[in-house]
Amino acid sequence: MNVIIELEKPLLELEAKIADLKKLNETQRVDFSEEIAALEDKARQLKQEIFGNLTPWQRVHLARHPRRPLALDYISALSGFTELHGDRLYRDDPAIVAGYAYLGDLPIFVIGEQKGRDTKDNLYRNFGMPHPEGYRKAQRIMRLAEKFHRPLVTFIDTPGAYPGIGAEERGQSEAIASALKVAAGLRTPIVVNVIGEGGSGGALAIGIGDHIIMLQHAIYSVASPEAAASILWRDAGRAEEAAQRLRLTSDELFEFGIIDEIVPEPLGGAHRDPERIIADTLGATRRALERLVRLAPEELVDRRYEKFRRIGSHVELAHDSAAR
Amino acid sequence: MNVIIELEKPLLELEAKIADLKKLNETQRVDFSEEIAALEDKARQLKQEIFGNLTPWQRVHLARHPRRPLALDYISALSGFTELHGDRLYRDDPAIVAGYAYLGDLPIFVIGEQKGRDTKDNLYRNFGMPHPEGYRKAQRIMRLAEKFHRPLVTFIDTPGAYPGIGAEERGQSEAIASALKVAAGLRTPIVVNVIGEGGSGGALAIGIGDHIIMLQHAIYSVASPEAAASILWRDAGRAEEAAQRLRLTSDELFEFGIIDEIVPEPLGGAHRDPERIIADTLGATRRALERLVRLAPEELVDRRYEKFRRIGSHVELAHDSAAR
Amino acid sequence: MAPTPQWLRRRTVKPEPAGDVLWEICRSCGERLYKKDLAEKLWVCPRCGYHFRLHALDRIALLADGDFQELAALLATGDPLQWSDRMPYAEKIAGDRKKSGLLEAIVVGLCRIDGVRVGLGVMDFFFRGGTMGSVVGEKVTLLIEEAARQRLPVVLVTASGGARMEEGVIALMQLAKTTAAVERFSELGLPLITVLTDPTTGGVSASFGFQGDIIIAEAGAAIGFAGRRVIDQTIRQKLPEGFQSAEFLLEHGQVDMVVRRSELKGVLGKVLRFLAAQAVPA
Amino acid sequence: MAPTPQWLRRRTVKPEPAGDVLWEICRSCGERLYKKDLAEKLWVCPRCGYHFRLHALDRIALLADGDFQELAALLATGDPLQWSDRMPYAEKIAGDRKKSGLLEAIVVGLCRIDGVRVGLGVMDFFFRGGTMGSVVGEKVTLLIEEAARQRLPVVLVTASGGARMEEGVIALMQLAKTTAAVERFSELGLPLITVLTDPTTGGVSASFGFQGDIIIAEAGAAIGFAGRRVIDQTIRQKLPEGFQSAEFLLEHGQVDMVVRRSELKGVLGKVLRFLAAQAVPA
Ligand SMILES: [Zn+2]
Ligand SMILES: [Zn+2]
Repeated sequence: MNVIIELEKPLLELEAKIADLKKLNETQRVDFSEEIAALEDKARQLKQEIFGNLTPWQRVHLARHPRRPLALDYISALSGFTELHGDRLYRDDPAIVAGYAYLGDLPIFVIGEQKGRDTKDNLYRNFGMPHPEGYRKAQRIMRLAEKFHRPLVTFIDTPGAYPGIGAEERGQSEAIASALKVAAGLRTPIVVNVIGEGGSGGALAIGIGDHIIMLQHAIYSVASPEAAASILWRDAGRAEEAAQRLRLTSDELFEFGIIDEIVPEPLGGAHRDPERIIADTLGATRRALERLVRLAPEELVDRRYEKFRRIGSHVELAHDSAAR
Repeated sequence: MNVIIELEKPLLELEAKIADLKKLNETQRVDFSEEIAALEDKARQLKQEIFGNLTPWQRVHLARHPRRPLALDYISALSGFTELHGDRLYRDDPAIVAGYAYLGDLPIFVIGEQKGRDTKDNLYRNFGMPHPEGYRKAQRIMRLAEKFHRPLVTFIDTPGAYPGIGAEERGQSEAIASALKVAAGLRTPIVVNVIGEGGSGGALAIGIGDHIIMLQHAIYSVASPEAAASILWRDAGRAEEAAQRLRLTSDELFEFGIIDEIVPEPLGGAHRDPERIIADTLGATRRALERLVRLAPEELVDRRYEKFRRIGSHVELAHDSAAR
Repeated sequence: MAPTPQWLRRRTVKPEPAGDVLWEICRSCGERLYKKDLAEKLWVCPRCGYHFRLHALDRIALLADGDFQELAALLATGDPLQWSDRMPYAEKIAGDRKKSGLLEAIVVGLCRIDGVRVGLGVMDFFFRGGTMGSVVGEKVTLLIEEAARQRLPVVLVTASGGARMEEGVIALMQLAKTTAAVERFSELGLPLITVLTDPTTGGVSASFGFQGDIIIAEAGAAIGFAGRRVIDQTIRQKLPEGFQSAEFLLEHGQVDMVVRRSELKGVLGKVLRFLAAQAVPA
Repeated sequence: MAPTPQWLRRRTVKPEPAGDVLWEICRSCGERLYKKDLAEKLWVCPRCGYHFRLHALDRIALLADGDFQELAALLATGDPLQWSDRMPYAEKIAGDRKKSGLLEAIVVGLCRIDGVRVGLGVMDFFFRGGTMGSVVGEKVTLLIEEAARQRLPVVLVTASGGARMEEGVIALMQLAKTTAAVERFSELGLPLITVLTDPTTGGVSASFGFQGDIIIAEAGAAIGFAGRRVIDQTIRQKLPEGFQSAEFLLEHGQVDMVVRRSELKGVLGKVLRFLAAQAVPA
């Protein structure tokens, strides 16, 4: 159960009440303006109370909110999106959607990790967890973007790679490793958007780029909190603790220099104003691309190298006996 | 049943007799020299009778003779062969062997289609019929050859691609089409050897190269005679007739300009002197490579283009009503 | 369909209609259909949506805006093997020429599709089962070479039973020849779009058919390397449902999209405009 | 094993042996083995052939001819998340340093293998489960950059539980950093050979582990992305026999070869000499 749904319930009820009153106000002769103003004030306070100070665990759930805009919501907001299917090798993976579209008048290729909207859809999309064929479809699209000199825009939203038999048999290590390699050397601009959940290698597989945008309440982590807890303490139940320690929020990632830009969300999360959030995200993507398309491919790849080359945190000890 | 095995039976019996007599001659005091000479004369005549004028259908069977040297016999005769496995995607296909070795002191990559020596081995090798993963392994090896500037040497011996469900599901059209494309543009020399049976796209997938060598009694065809008969007349039983019409022998292919060089075989076929045939084939390969390695990659690819560009047979009619 | 375009009227040879002149039976649902209606519906069964196989000239009329400048129109096979079985290969060819109004199993040329100039090649299954011999290989290659010179995208619409047996290994080598042309074209950064229609098998699927940057399959088309009959005979086991259909291939990751005939021109136009749009400075 | 080489004697920190000083139990067949014998047999069980996990320094001693010039020897983690759970991350690190005699989970440097000069990196599963954090990522990158400067092939011997959780997303980004280094190295036409040993999973298998031009797996090694436990918990169905073993991966086309430890140096030397041999004029 998503903890945010519980949290936001009183707020949604209050907002429904306000909406009812507003309707009454318009249709009846009695004036409810004062009541409405008071309730709206209360709603603002409540919202602040609920969302003003979310814990990391609550933020994880906000990033996973069932009404949060998904990759295809962003992609469909582009003009003329055409989906391209398949890895040409084994299967078309519905957990990764890809194709081409226009961002304004700029022709781009897109790749997004797609979760489902309901249970049936989630089974089809495998909860946004790609199989090797998804990463291989992504590689194919990356190479098309390079061949035809179109920028690539990606949308990350996955708990991570799928821990299943077929995925291992068909080499998901190789598939991710190759996707990373293709992206690292791709001679066309790449803008990455972390829109929901960015979990492990499954996220990074479409996460190497020249400008990394993250939504304010998205998360990005070395592993989902559940997986991290399972790895660290053999106890997925301690996911909340892991969430706290992993530093997976946008402000922390910005401080670490992992991401380049944060798209602010309304208090309460992106799903409270999807249209604005989608427009803002695509706007940020577009501004980044307008800058990046001016660079020569060599410069682009060199800068991308330096960008990731810098990431790390290490010190040089005076002597190896310093270990003692 | 291989028709050559029946044909060569009296010859093999006679040769066994000669061998016996020779042994006697050495161990006994009686002198059999005259008898031996007479029998050897007879054997020569018999060989000429049997093999001097083989029909195309008999030549098909000679190319499929169970004791004919197979790809790995040639490859093992190279020094330091190391097998490299797998397409990195789905499976290692035993019908295609690949790796690297030295031809003399020249470091080369090799790819060969491998039939089995007996029933069990043939099941393992799928009778030399590759699956998509075989062609994809071949592509991987081609790219390695290009990356490390080593020539590529291939050995063709297959009835054709495998007409099975999995092979179709995993895109054998795409796999062959891509292998052809990689080979066409490969910036390193390629020498192709047709050593046994060269059937359809399954053969051509490793058949694009700069110098095409064919063993005298190998065959190379748009489809195996059985498949061609089935396609033409819906009757695989008419394979013999198809063999006759398809013009699949080395001398005919040389005349058509499809192959560049024929390695002569002893009367009776390569299996009657495997060592010499293997040495001659590798010798021809080596001479071709010594010439090819001197060309710049661009020139190599351009010449390869022209080589295949020329193949065809067409006329220009005066007017389209000429059809009437 | 639209009125006969100028380029089509210029052709002196006309196909001789086979079978019933007025009526056609749907292969899929068995419905008896009035040919004139069917032609208006782009040869798609109005009852079940079955896509009839389309003649090359009808396909060109469907895709090309206005004029179509045919290339290598007069190429004919040299019959390299001097093949003959129940009748000489030359006679088979002559018969198909009469029936189809074509000299060979493909028509290639230059035109616009939805406003974008392209090299367009369209195969015809009614001519020797759309098989590829010397002429098909040569015409595909000439088209690609001409498009490369003019820096135009290429669209190839396939319909083929594979390589043409009657031209033996020379037919097989057309896979190599056309592939070399595609590879060189591709190195120039120019796009190849292939449209796989019913049926596309053998040597054509295993060469340019699956070498497209974008691969479109027409709804319901049978696509594969080995034909169903050969597979049946070899493995003698039940084939999966929809085996080798366009939709099956989409699921198996082999094609970019499956498109209905009525939408094909629009989809092609969209793809072509996208690939032709002002690119990032290279 | 050979007598301790000079480079190894130079190291001031020595590992503190864990468990029984004299005896070791084979994980596979249960045999009780005398440690000194086992070391002579390269830590391969003489009874069942089980390959024990090897310490990085032992692996280097096994592979390097004579001297090994260590690079970036004194790099230590900056603890970017200031992580602490049952104890501070810094303390865990200190503990592993004592036990292993290493400052981190990888040792990198330059040496010769069977006569060929290479950049060699060897991971150590006994240090934090061979996990990759900032230091492993940085040392792999520095090694590849140095090898690129000197135009040497690189050999990376992996043994890793994946990315290091205690460094969070910064650990994840080491996949990107090392990949970028491999990609640039690869563009120079230089070879990367990876040797996947028991176990190689997660972030290391999904980055440089599977980016080798030639990928060698050590016999019996467990190799995969997701760990067995995670898969068990997620899908709750029986895993195929040999799942994620080196031999399983060979069958599934994922690795070039499976090599026994006793043959590893010879095989590496052969591959390296082949790739270093006089090439065709480029
Ligand atoms: Zn119908
Ligand atoms: Zn044991």
